Amino acid sequence: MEQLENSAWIVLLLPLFSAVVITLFTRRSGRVSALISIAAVLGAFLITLGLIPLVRQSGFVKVPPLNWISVGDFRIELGLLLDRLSMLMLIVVTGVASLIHIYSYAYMKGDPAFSRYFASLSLFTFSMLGIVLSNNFFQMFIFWELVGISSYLLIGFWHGKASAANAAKKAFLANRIGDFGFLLGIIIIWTLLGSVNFDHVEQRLITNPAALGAFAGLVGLLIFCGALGKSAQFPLHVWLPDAMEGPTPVSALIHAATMVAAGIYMLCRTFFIYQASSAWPEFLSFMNGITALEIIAWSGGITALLAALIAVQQNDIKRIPAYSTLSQLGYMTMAVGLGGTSAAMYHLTTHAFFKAMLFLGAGSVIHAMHHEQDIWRMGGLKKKMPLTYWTFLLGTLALAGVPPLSGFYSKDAILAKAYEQHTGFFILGLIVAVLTTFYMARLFIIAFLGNGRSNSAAHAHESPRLMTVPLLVLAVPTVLAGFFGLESYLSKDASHAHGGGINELLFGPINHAPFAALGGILAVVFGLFLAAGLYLNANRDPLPLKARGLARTLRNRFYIDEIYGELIDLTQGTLARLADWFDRWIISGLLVRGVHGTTEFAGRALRLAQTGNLQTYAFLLAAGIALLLLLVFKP
Amino acid sequence: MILELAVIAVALGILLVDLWTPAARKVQLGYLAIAALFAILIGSFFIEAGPNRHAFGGSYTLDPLALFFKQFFIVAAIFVLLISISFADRIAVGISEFYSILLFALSGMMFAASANDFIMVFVSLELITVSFYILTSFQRSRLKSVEAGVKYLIVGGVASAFMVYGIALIFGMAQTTNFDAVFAAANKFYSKPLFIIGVVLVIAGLAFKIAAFPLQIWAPDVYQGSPAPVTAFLAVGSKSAGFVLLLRMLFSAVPEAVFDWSQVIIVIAALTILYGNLCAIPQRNLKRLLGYSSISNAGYLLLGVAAASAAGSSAVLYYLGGYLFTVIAAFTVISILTRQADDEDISIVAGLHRRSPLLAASLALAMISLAGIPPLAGFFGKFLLLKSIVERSASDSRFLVLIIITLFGVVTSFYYYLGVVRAIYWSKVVPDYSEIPLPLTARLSLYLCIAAILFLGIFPNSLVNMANAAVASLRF
Amino acid sequence: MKVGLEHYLIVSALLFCIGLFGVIARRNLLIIYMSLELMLNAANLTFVALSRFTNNINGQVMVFFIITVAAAEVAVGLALIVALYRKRQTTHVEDLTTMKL
Amino acid sequence: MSILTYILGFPLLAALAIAFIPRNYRFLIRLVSLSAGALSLLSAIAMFVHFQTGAAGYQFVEKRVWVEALRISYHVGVDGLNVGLVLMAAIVAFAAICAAYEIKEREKEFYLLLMIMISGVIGTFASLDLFFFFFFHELALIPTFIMIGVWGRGEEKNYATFNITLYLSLGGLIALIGLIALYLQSGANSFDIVEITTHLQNTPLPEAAQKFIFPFLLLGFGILVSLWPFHTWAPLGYGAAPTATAMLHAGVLKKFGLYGLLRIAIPLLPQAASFWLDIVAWLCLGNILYCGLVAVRQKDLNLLVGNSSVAHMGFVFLGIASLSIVGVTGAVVIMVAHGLLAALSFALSGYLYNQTGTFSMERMGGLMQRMPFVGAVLIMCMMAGCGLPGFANFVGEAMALFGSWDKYKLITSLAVWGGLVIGAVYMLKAIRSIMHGPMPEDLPATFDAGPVRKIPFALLITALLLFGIFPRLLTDKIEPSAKGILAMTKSKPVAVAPLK
Amino acid sequence: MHEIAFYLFAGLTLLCGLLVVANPFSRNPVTSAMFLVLCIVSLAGLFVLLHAFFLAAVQVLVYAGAVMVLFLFVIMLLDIKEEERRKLRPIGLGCGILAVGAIGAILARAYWYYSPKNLAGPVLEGSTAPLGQVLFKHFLLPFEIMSLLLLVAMVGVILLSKKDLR
Repeated sequence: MEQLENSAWIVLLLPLFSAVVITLFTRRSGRVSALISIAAVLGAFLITLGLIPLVRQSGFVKVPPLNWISVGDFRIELGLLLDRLSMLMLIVVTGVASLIHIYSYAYMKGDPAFSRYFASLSLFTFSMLGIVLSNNFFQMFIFWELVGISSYLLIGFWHGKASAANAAKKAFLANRIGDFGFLLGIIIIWTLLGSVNFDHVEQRLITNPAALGAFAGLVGLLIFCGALGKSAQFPLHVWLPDAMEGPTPVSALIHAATMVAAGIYMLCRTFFIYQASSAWPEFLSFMNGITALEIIAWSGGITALLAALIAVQQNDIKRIPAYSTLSQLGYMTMAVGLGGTSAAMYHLTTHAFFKAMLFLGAGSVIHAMHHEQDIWRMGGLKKKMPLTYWTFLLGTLALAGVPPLSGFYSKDAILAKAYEQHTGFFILGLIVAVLTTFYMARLFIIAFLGNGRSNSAAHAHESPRLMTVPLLVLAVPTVLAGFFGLESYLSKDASHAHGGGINELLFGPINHAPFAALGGILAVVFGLFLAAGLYLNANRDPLPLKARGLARTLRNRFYIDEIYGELIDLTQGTLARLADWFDRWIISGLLVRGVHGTTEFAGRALRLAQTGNLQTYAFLLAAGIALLLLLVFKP
Repeated sequence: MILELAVIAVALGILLVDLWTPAARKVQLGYLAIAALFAILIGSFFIEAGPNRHAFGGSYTLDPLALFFKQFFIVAAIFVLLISISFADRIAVGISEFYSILLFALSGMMFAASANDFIMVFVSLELITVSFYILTSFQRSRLKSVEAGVKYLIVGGVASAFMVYGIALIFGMAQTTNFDAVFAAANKFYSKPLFIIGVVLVIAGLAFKIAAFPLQIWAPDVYQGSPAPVTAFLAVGSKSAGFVLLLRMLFSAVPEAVFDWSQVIIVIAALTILYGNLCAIPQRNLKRLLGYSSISNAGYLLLGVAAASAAGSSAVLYYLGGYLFTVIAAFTVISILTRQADDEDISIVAGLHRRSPLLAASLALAMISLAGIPPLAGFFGKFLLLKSIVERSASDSRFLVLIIITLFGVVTSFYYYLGVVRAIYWSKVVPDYSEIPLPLTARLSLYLCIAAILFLGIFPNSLVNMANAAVASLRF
Repeated sequence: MKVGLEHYLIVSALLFCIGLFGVIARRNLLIIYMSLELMLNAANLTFVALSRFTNNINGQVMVFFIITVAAAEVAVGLALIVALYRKRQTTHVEDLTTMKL
Repeated sequence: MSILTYILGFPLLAALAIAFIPRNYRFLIRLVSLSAGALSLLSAIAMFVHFQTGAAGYQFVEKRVWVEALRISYHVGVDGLNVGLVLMAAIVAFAAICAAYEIKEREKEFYLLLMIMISGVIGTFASLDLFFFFFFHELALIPTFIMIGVWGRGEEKNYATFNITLYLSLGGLIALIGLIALYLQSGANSFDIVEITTHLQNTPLPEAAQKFIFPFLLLGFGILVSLWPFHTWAPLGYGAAPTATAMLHAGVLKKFGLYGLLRIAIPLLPQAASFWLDIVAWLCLGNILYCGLVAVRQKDLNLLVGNSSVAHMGFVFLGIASLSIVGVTGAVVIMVAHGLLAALSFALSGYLYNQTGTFSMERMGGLMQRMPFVGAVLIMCMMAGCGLPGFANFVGEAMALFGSWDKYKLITSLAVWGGLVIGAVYMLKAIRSIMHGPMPEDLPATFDAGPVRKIPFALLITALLLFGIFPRLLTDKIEPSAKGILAMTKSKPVAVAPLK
Repeated sequence: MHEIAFYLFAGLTLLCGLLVVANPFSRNPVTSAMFLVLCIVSLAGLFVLLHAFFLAAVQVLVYAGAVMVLFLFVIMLLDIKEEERRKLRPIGLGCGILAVGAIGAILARAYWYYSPKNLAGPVLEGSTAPLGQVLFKHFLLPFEIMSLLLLVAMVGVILLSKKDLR
């Protein structure tokens, strides 16, 4: 038994090992590096599968921790937490990562920095697994940051390209802003509760819900900041679309399936702090009455809507899924905010599979089109790339939420939660569902149906098998994941688990919340018809003609990037300029050089006394003596 | 007494031997003098000094302090003679007279070290001063040398007039000129204004010797104009003579209890430090720079006096010990350099590290030691001086002000001392890279000085002990 | 009014100041030198007066020394002035400013 | 003799040897220096390994009376507080000697000064005597001055040289006044830190005396650590300094003031400290935020690195000001980590300068393609600089922040912002403009570091990673000593004892 | 009688002293020198009033006899003309008067109010014998140093004023 538990460490460390070995030894040989990396992640996946029964039995496995730092009350024990939640995530991460590693082998073939790619990918896998397996806030933060850096490396993989380098920088910075809150939140939790371990904190909050005192609400929000950055929620969402500058498999792995989901995972993992009271410190007294969860829900809702709207007017085959990812993450965040952590995780899982598939499909298209990404230059790929076509279709439908694909079930879970909690969110969810169907259908119709709109579209051909096999493999969970009732797998009390048979599985949603399910299906149908009406056989986007201003606003992403640019320039830029000015002119100029200059001036002035003329000297010494005499004798 | 007599005998001997020495070999009389002084120095270690060894009705004393300074002066004179030998070709007339007058000045300093009576103070000081009038203007073919002599003479005359006047007042109040008697009579004239004025005037007179405010003003001109060996002797010998007299007067005749003269010393020290350091900043003439530096060093030394404690006085002694070698090293280098180029501008040291690494290193070390940076002698001296005034500052805020001024002064001094170092090692314009020939005497003197600067900085223990023992006979 | 110690002392003080003023105000080195002599003489007067009024002969001894020193100083000083005059043909202090600042 | 004497003695011996080697035996000079550095480093590693964690008192102690009249003694020894610092100093020293490879003229003088500086730098942290503590620090002052002056670079070299020297000497002197005052007031009549500490543990200083001494120490040490607003010397001076000098100074010597605060000022003057540290906590924002923002605006790599190194000092001050065990331990960890980091940064910027002939980041770009190794190290270095886990800096900074929030809520929050966001802004900017993007056309041919020149980079980055991944190597050693110091801050002075 | 003599000699001393340094009628050094002689002689008169007969004699002999002759000799040797009337700087002069005045005021005030009143009175008879005794017993050392001083001065004067440069 013990060995089995410890094998979780192997899961975690295998990718790290691969990254280190590649960096140190096999940098020169790309093939070897790739094979090492693939072997490592596959190994991790297999061990993970082996661990499933363990968790199934006990539901909760604690791996003995390592004492990493222990200073006073500050005890950081690196440990692994294996429960249903992390197990699920572990499967998703290792599974998707394995496929993407394999896919990359073909996709990235011929790149001069093949080894670096796989080293970074391994590093990322390691970091992501670290987040998943963390048993305390601090450890999670560590891997949180590592994920940030590996994503930075991967986005900026083609660093010679200015846009890629800028995108990497932007992603890292946006994440850092979120991490600021995350770390501060952890600091406050540790200061007030004396521990960073999830179970200790949870225990303490259960025994004394007011343990966080006035900071309870703030802590919740601060922790959420971390998710805000990593899961690219409004207002920190700007980095994700730019991150598509990275290689497509990376986009699939990091910016669709795993890393961006980390925020949601983290919220679910630390959900216990939101159940404590939501009091606010004095300087935030105007927040009284609002809970942190509400803010989370609104943030998610707004992101979902905003991103979906923007996606409607994007023309890049990677950016549309990217905005879609944003939007779906918003969905999940909203679900968390509404208290539906299992719904969120459910959607996260299914989304990981079909979004990875979509991205890999897009990658396959790009690969086939010789790195052409504009959908208006594609078309008619249906015949050229049948495998890609079918899997992409499957993914589109799953994303739209067409029953009985997995997306339907998970989305429905969220809609049901929203319906149950707050009508506003439910309506918002429906609108987003319509939009989702619309933009995905638009993408699909333009890219795959109709006729080829360019040379490369005409000469496209199916990708190699190493790329299509992962697509096919991913199609399996896309279709089936909904049937397993993952939601129940997640919930901690076993009583909630499904007892019914296939009937319950298939029609559970409709039975439980018929209105939500119906609304979802209607939204899909509406969206599909809208898209088909507008884009079937279209050679140009008709929308900009019909709603010029709106379209332009959408295409320009509501000008949010520009506004941020201005805002940052106005605040941080101004402050930096001010500090620089102050440093240059006041401190080192006026003060330092001033003191220096004054001293020198005093010297030059004083030595004027040294005229060389004895008369002056005699006068000065007489005056000096008079001064001394006056000092001791006051007449 | 025997030491002074021996020195005088050597001086007279040189004057005599001069008559039978061919002109070409007169320079070598210097070696004779050095050998003799060295013998006297060795002899001095066999002389027993004690607090009660008085002569001539108490006007002459041979306590450890006196012996310490006598040895100090002899060492200084040996080095000055070493410089003089290589400097001799630039003295137009009478090198042997030069030597002997140097020795007479030395004997004056040695008398001053033992002076225990205001009359002795006056007489020995005048012997030193008059000798220096002559030495200063010894290069009479150079206008600057004569001008320096005249300036030194006039300012010195005024200073001695003030001092004599002060002595008169002290004599009038105490009805004696003997230090011990003045001390014994202290209660009688406690806080009498005339006595206080007298003491202040005597301090002013001594300030002339040590180049401190209010009589510091001659120093740059005279340092610049005098022949380099004389400047060195002025900076080391004459200044130290002033200090031994100041210490002895203040701590055996007029202890602080009689009246609060520390106020006066604090003001003098502060103004001296400021004046010396500030004026030196724009200075480009090396000798003049050292003149200002000498003023500021007088200010630092006065800190130890102002502290009015055994620690302060022994710090003064230690500092002077380090200062001796530092200044000698600097002037040895300058005397060689000014021979090479008839110019004293700081630019003559440009590229010195190539032309003569030894000269470069010596001058740089001297400057760094003057700036007070470890591991050189100057650092430990400053450390002791600062320690002595910090000791007082806890209870007396005037000393706090003094500390701040001192810090300001020291940091300012870094600027010009290190400016010399910069000129040596990384001047932009280097006129020539020709090698500088070094006379053996100069080489010897430099090696000895470097060794001493380093030794005193790294192993200060022995000199500290000596200084502590020497000040034990003073009354605090 | 009976002439006492203070009278002599005040005369000496005035003489001293006259001498000092001469040093400050005059430009001719020789006259400056004479003024210095005045200052020394003022000190002499102080010593003699104090010596008489305190019944202590040491003051007179000091005067004796001061006179000697003054003579020696004058000799050296005048020699210097001669040497200077040979170089520069001047005895004016204002012309002695080759070294300054 | 204690191993510490060897560690600081080898460079000194090397300096002596170099003085007697003729100047054109360049290889021999370099060899002597390198082997002295290597011996020092090996001894330091041996010391670190043999250090008994948690043992009371000091280890590897050697004490020799030096000036008996003043009770000054040559006293070296390490406890948890400085064992890491000594090791770090030896590592940086060795790396600096390697980096001195770039010096191509007047090597003899350079290596001579470098060796003196190294032994001063190591000696400072090994000393347990107030006098030698200061003595060793100042020993490095003149080498710094001459090295910047002769081998420095940039147009403002002269100004920078004097600026840094005058500033440092001022700081040193002010601190010296404080140290002397402490010696005089303590009543222990000894310069020995251990003796003073034991003495003051029994009879703490009266509050008035503490209030008198502490400002001197704080101001002096503050200037030496470039506490805002006394920081401007640092970027300027380091910008002009040759690589090895900047590495040693920014990396090691600058920690002198912090170490002094921790070892001397705070435990011995606790009442005054508790008053002044609140002010320090605010000033540290000047470092973290203000200097961070200034760094954001820099176009010159060396100035950026210099400003960032100033900014990092803020976290140490914050950790110290918190007076909590976590914060103080964190502060010491940062001292070690930042020493390695700063040395690495300056080694890199020096290397880049040698290759490209400029510090201007606008004129660089895309260098990652030409120099993958240096590029990777630079990225790691910059990431360590903005507090990425895995590097020792993260551990230290996180601990400092964790330790201080309880006491300074607003300040800590702002410091987190400064560390995570502002730090990232300028570090990423540097990577972006140097390593990434397209390469400018007028850039001269540049090459990646050869095997020999990789040594300092590899050494430093390995050390950073080692302490970052296994922080207990440091924290376990530091904690007991830090506890001792904090215990002293809790002691109360005798009611009203008059000043001496 | 004593008073009259005092005021006479004192007045004469001061007047002549003043005429040495600031003669409104002549700026010729010779005039100054002559007034200095007069000043010194009247000072000797004051010495006599103070019963310092030996010193009075020495004063006249050494100063008036030797020193002043030296002065006059040099003046003649150098053939110094009347001091040119260069422009007076009133600020400089004012400052000089101020400084001197301050010192004078302090001294005078101190003398007037703080002269010791409880002294034995004018008692010392400055006969030559005790002076010689003290000089050669107590102060033999300074006396001998004086001889050295004179030697040094002699050597120095020769060196400085010898015309030919060997």
